Amino acid sequence: MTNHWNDIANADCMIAIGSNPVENHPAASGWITAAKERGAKLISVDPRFTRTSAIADIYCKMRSGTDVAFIGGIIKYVLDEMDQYPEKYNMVYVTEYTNASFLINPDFEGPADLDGLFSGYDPAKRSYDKSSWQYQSPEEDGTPKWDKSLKDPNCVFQHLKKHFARYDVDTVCKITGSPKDTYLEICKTYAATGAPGKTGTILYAMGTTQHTNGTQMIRSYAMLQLLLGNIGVAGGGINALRGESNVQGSTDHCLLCHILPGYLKQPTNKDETLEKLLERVTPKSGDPKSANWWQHYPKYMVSLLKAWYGDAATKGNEFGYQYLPKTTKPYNDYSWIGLFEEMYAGTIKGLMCWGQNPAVCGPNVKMERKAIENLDWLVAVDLWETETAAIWKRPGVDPSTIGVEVFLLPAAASYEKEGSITNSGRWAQWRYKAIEPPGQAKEDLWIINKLVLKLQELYARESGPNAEAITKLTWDYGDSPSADKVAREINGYNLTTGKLAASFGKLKDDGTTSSGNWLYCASYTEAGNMMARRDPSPGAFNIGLHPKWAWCWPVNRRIIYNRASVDLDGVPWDKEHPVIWWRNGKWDGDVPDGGWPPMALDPEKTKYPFIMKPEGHARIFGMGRADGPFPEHYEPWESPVDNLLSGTQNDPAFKIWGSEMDLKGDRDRYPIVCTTYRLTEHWQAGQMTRNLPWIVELMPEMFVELSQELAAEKGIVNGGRVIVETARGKVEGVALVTARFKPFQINGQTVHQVGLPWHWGYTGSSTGDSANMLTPHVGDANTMIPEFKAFLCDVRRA
Amino acid sequence: MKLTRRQFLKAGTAGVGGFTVFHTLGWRSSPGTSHKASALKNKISETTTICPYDASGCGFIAAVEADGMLKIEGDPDHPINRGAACAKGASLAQLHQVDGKINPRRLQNPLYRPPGGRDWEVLSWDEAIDRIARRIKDTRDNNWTASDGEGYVVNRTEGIASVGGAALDNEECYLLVKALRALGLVYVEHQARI
Amino acid sequence: MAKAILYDATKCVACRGCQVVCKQWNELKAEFTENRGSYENPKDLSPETWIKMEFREIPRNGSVAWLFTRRACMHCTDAGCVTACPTGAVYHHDLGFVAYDKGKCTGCGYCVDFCPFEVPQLDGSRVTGLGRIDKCTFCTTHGLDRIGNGLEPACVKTCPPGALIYGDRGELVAEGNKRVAALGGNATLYGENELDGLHVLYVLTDSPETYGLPKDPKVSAAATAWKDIIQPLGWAAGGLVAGGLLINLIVARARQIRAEEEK
Amino acid sequence: MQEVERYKLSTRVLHWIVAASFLVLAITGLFLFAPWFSAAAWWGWSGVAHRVAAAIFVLVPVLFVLFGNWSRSMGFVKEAFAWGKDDVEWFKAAPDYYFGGDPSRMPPQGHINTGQKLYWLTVLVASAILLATGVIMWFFKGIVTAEVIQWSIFLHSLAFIGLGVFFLVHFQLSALHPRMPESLGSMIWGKVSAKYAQSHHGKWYDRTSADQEAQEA
Repeated sequence: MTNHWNDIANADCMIAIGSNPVENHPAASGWITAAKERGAKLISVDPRFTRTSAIADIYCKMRSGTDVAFIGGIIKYVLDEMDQYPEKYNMVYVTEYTNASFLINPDFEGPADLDGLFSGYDPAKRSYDKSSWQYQSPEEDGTPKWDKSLKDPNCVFQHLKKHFARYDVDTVCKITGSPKDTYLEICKTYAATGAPGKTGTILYAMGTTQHTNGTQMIRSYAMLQLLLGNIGVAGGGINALRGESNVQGSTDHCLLCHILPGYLKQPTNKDETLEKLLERVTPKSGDPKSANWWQHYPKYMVSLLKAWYGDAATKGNEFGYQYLPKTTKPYNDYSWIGLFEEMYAGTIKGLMCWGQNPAVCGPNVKMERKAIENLDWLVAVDLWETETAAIWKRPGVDPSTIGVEVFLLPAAASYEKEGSITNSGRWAQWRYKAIEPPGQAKEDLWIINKLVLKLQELYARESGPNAEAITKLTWDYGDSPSADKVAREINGYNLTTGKLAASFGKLKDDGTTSSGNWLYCASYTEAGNMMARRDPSPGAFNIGLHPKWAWCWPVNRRIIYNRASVDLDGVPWDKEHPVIWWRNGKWDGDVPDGGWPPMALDPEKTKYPFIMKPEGHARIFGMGRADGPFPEHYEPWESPVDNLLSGTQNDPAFKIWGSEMDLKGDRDRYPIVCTTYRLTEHWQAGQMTRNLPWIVELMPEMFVELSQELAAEKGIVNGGRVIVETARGKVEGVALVTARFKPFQINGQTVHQVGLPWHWGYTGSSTGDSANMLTPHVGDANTMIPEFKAFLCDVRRA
Repeated sequence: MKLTRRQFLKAGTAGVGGFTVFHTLGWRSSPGTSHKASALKNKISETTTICPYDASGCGFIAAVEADGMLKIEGDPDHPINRGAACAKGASLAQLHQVDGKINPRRLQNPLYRPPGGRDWEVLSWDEAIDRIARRIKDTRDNNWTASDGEGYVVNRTEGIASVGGAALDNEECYLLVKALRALGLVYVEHQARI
Repeated sequence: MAKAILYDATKCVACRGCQVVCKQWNELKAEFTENRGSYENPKDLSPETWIKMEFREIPRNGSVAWLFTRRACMHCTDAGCVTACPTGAVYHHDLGFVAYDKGKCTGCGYCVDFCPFEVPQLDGSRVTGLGRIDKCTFCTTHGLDRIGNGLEPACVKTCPPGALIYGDRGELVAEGNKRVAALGGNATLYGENELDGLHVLYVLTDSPETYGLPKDPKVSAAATAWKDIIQPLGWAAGGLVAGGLLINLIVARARQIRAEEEK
Repeated sequence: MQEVERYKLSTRVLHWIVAASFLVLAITGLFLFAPWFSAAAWWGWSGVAHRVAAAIFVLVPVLFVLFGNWSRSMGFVKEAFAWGKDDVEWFKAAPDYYFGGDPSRMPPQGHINTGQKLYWLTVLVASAILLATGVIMWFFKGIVTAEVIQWSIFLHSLAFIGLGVFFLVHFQLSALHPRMPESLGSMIWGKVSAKYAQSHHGKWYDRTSADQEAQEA
């Protein structure tokens, strides 16, 4: 989230799209109610009428996977209005804070010219040469080439208009299946937040990310928000409502193939030396007004290496850089889908699962279960006997034929240990141990520590390849590590004074500071554990920042990009809900995104507000993406219809894998759209709820939701049993026939959609079929996040 | 005495206004150090915690009695949930305890299933750690890539993968990533991808 | 001063935190349930389930509306259960709501029979009549008394969207009427006058029947008859006859003795 | 002293079974009238006792009727409905008599006197009501409407009051009253003295002694 939960209350309008906050974040959704009490409108966009829709002011159905078309139509509506009524919009914001005015390489062409593709596409590689997607070279003084009147045909704004000109309301509704009048009402309602001082927020989640073009969907949200001046302001932002208690923290600490703690890049084979790596990844800007925050990259990287290798990390040995593994393949090949493809192929021999249950949660689990079966050994650390650990017990297999050796280690639950977790709003909060774990169960911290100590012992005794990477690793946590000590290490130290580092601004690239994660630098200072603070006062301007409650990254900034919340004089666009305010020569309010003075007041010292981009401006034109600088509507990999907008049916840049279990269904055999989702009552792969009697009572069984129309067609009765089948597999569940699902009219064709919760599996108190038996093994072109949300199925009575 | 021992789960600060927006509420400030505060009776421990389900970050208070009885309710001082709890949050105590006893589904010992085995065997921690460390070392060393096909030094193993972390604390995630990268793992993934 | 709960159906999102937190606070067990083609479960209230959320789909404005309703004890002023309860086990708490003292319960089940909302449920054998009867006590169960300790009921505290408010009934009636007026249309405040005033008030967007609530609930005359006729009549008749018999015995004996003496 | 058989063994057995079950029913039912007894309800076990006793109270007489002497059983039932002029006389004389007045003014009575007949009638009618409403309350919950259950509860209670009150009278007159010294014994041993029979149930005594004489002759 660019903003945070409490801040939703400041919004004038909220769109929940690709998310179902009321069901999946029920308690924090109280802030949606709070906004509604102030008169804010809630818009729910979902293929299925949910509990969020139930309290929404406007509900609009939308076929799964058509977000780019849906938002593209709103963007077109806004752009058209900007022509006619620019006074209704914050044109200063668009011109000064975004790259709308930047001039693009004249060679650039887009889908309007190239039948759905951008210039530079290589169909054989399914990838783009992005050289035409660049800004024109800057002026000599470093100032970008731009046209602040937004009229130059090569400027981003004009490209944008051309791009979205095709997304008229009729076309959009033919693609999405939304009712036109409702859709227009949404355009009108949400566009109203473009007025200076009005704010709208977009709340999204896995309904957006889990598509082959999910990243572009999110970009369409971000672009809409930038056009409406809704980023950086209170009650605005684009807010990813994250699904696990610490998925934000685990992402920040980068338990991901492509990054190291603090979103530093995982080195590739060509980053042969630390210097080469830093050269590649540290962005440069010739523009004196650009803060270009990532220029500090070397400080963060060296401090990380110092935290990991301590005294063994010296200038002479590149601070231990060579101890780190390097990758060869494109990074996405190491990500989830690629990982399981390799496991299926037999490359991966051993797997450790830390509170994760791939046999239920992975895409195409029929294939991924088979892959797990191929392992030599598996270590599962969990509270429960997960489906993954019990892979050899799964229905239809003979345990004696399954060779994988399994270690199942009992872990402590959240309140049986101490430590911090980071919520969706980036608040890192400390929690305490309330009770001893049952029996021999132990904290994961204890388990990791024991394992590493044992491995250090083994490598010290027996050595092995790159053994020093292990033996030299700073590992001084004793027999039973304290979370407190680790939290200090994450924050980092000034190694000269031995004091905790005050903030990442103090980190250095010369080896005199350490920080396990620069983003968390300032979370634990000499003043104490900031994450454990419990002062609930709302803080400056009474907009619910709660600056003294726990701690949030970066540097306790509660709303990021907040320097875009003020005009060029430092005065808030919305004086009722100011985030920061330049008064008496300083910023009041939230921790500003850099303390430089406002742009109009001190042109010498000022910096652009979007400090994380080398150009200092938010990117409406995003040249970093794999599949185009603008979002373009493509159909899901499996779709019941042809792409109405172009001859390019699918996102052209996502990777298609080729194992014999990576099957694709065709629309003749599988004509119905299928989607998966979560319930209020259950959580993720289900072990954490399917073993709690009170929860099982509420939602005892796997079910399938379908429309009354489809049920009538197929002779399915409410409460009966139904089978859903895709090219990959089939599942059975209770039929929940509901008026909350309605067939879509897609370009004159009736398209049905069904939905299933994905919480069930074959172990635990409540068992049932896993919806992921159905899902395909393809993922997003940029992130490789799997397509869980739109695929094709058929439905019949069991 | 049962009557008073219930007081730990404090009344909502919001009162009749219920879920009033902070603009009108006027938060009372509480001391910054009150995290482990106010055991009302010596038989009670009272601890603040954060919900382990979705990423709202709701605050809870866990209260344990001398006989081990556990109850967990929303923390009324917490700015996000203000004492509230959804069905999952309200069930938190059952992660540990069902009807006053340890949840029978909880794992309480390291378990081992040999290749082809039909059942779990109980292991001691020492045995489990020894054996797992041995598997990791053997697999790592036997599947070591010192340099890749393009001639670059890469020092990695593709023989081992690790998944998971969103259910762990930050400190655990950090130690885990530190250990995994030191071991040379490149197949490191977790819930954030899916 | 009477207290009450205001339930605002326009805010409720049916997260069912109330259902679970009620079980935690009152130490109630989970029930075995099945999916019956609905999100709703358990099937009905029981001694182990004192509150449950009901889900209803109705057509509205060409689309659908998903209505959520709280089903639990209404804490009536004119309460069939209190009237019918022969032993006073079910009684009106000083704060107006209907509390329940399990120690006085004989298990007769009249509260089950006389509740116009069919709230108390007997869970047990129909043949023996043995089993438990239980219902919402407004969190005043002995040993688990929140109200007496100055806390709000567990369900109110847990409600994330603030669809439940606890407070003085008079104030809540005013608040409810304000909300209903703001909603307009068919919006109703249920419970202001029903059964002389319920201590659970409902802000509804539509008629009570749409939400499955009886339009004009009444306590059966039979309940009143029991308390007002049967019990007094029983004691009067019993007392009179017993008294008469005693006098008869004394007189008869005295006269008989005299007669014998005379003989 | 000469004795007359007043009650056959089977009659006495039936009486005491019914009496015992009635006592259980009455006491367990009485808890509902006496809140301070509620603890004695034993968390509903009193309800079980009530049901068991009810079954005995109903089934045992039915079995007696079914497997016993049909005409004799019907004779008992008919007795309750056989009313005549003597009964009016009895009502006139009874108050004084039962308060210890001159016994000679009592008209002669049959096997059971008018008062006993009235009680017997009450037993039959009230039992029928109790039976019907009891069955509804026990077995028909959820089948009939709540109203029917509710009014069944009312009638059941009403019938109990009638029967219970009369039972007190019955108890006093048969067990405590100085005028009825042999009444209790007769239901235990089955016999009364001829003198007692003559004075209390003259018509019956005359008829039975006439029968006896006829047999002897």
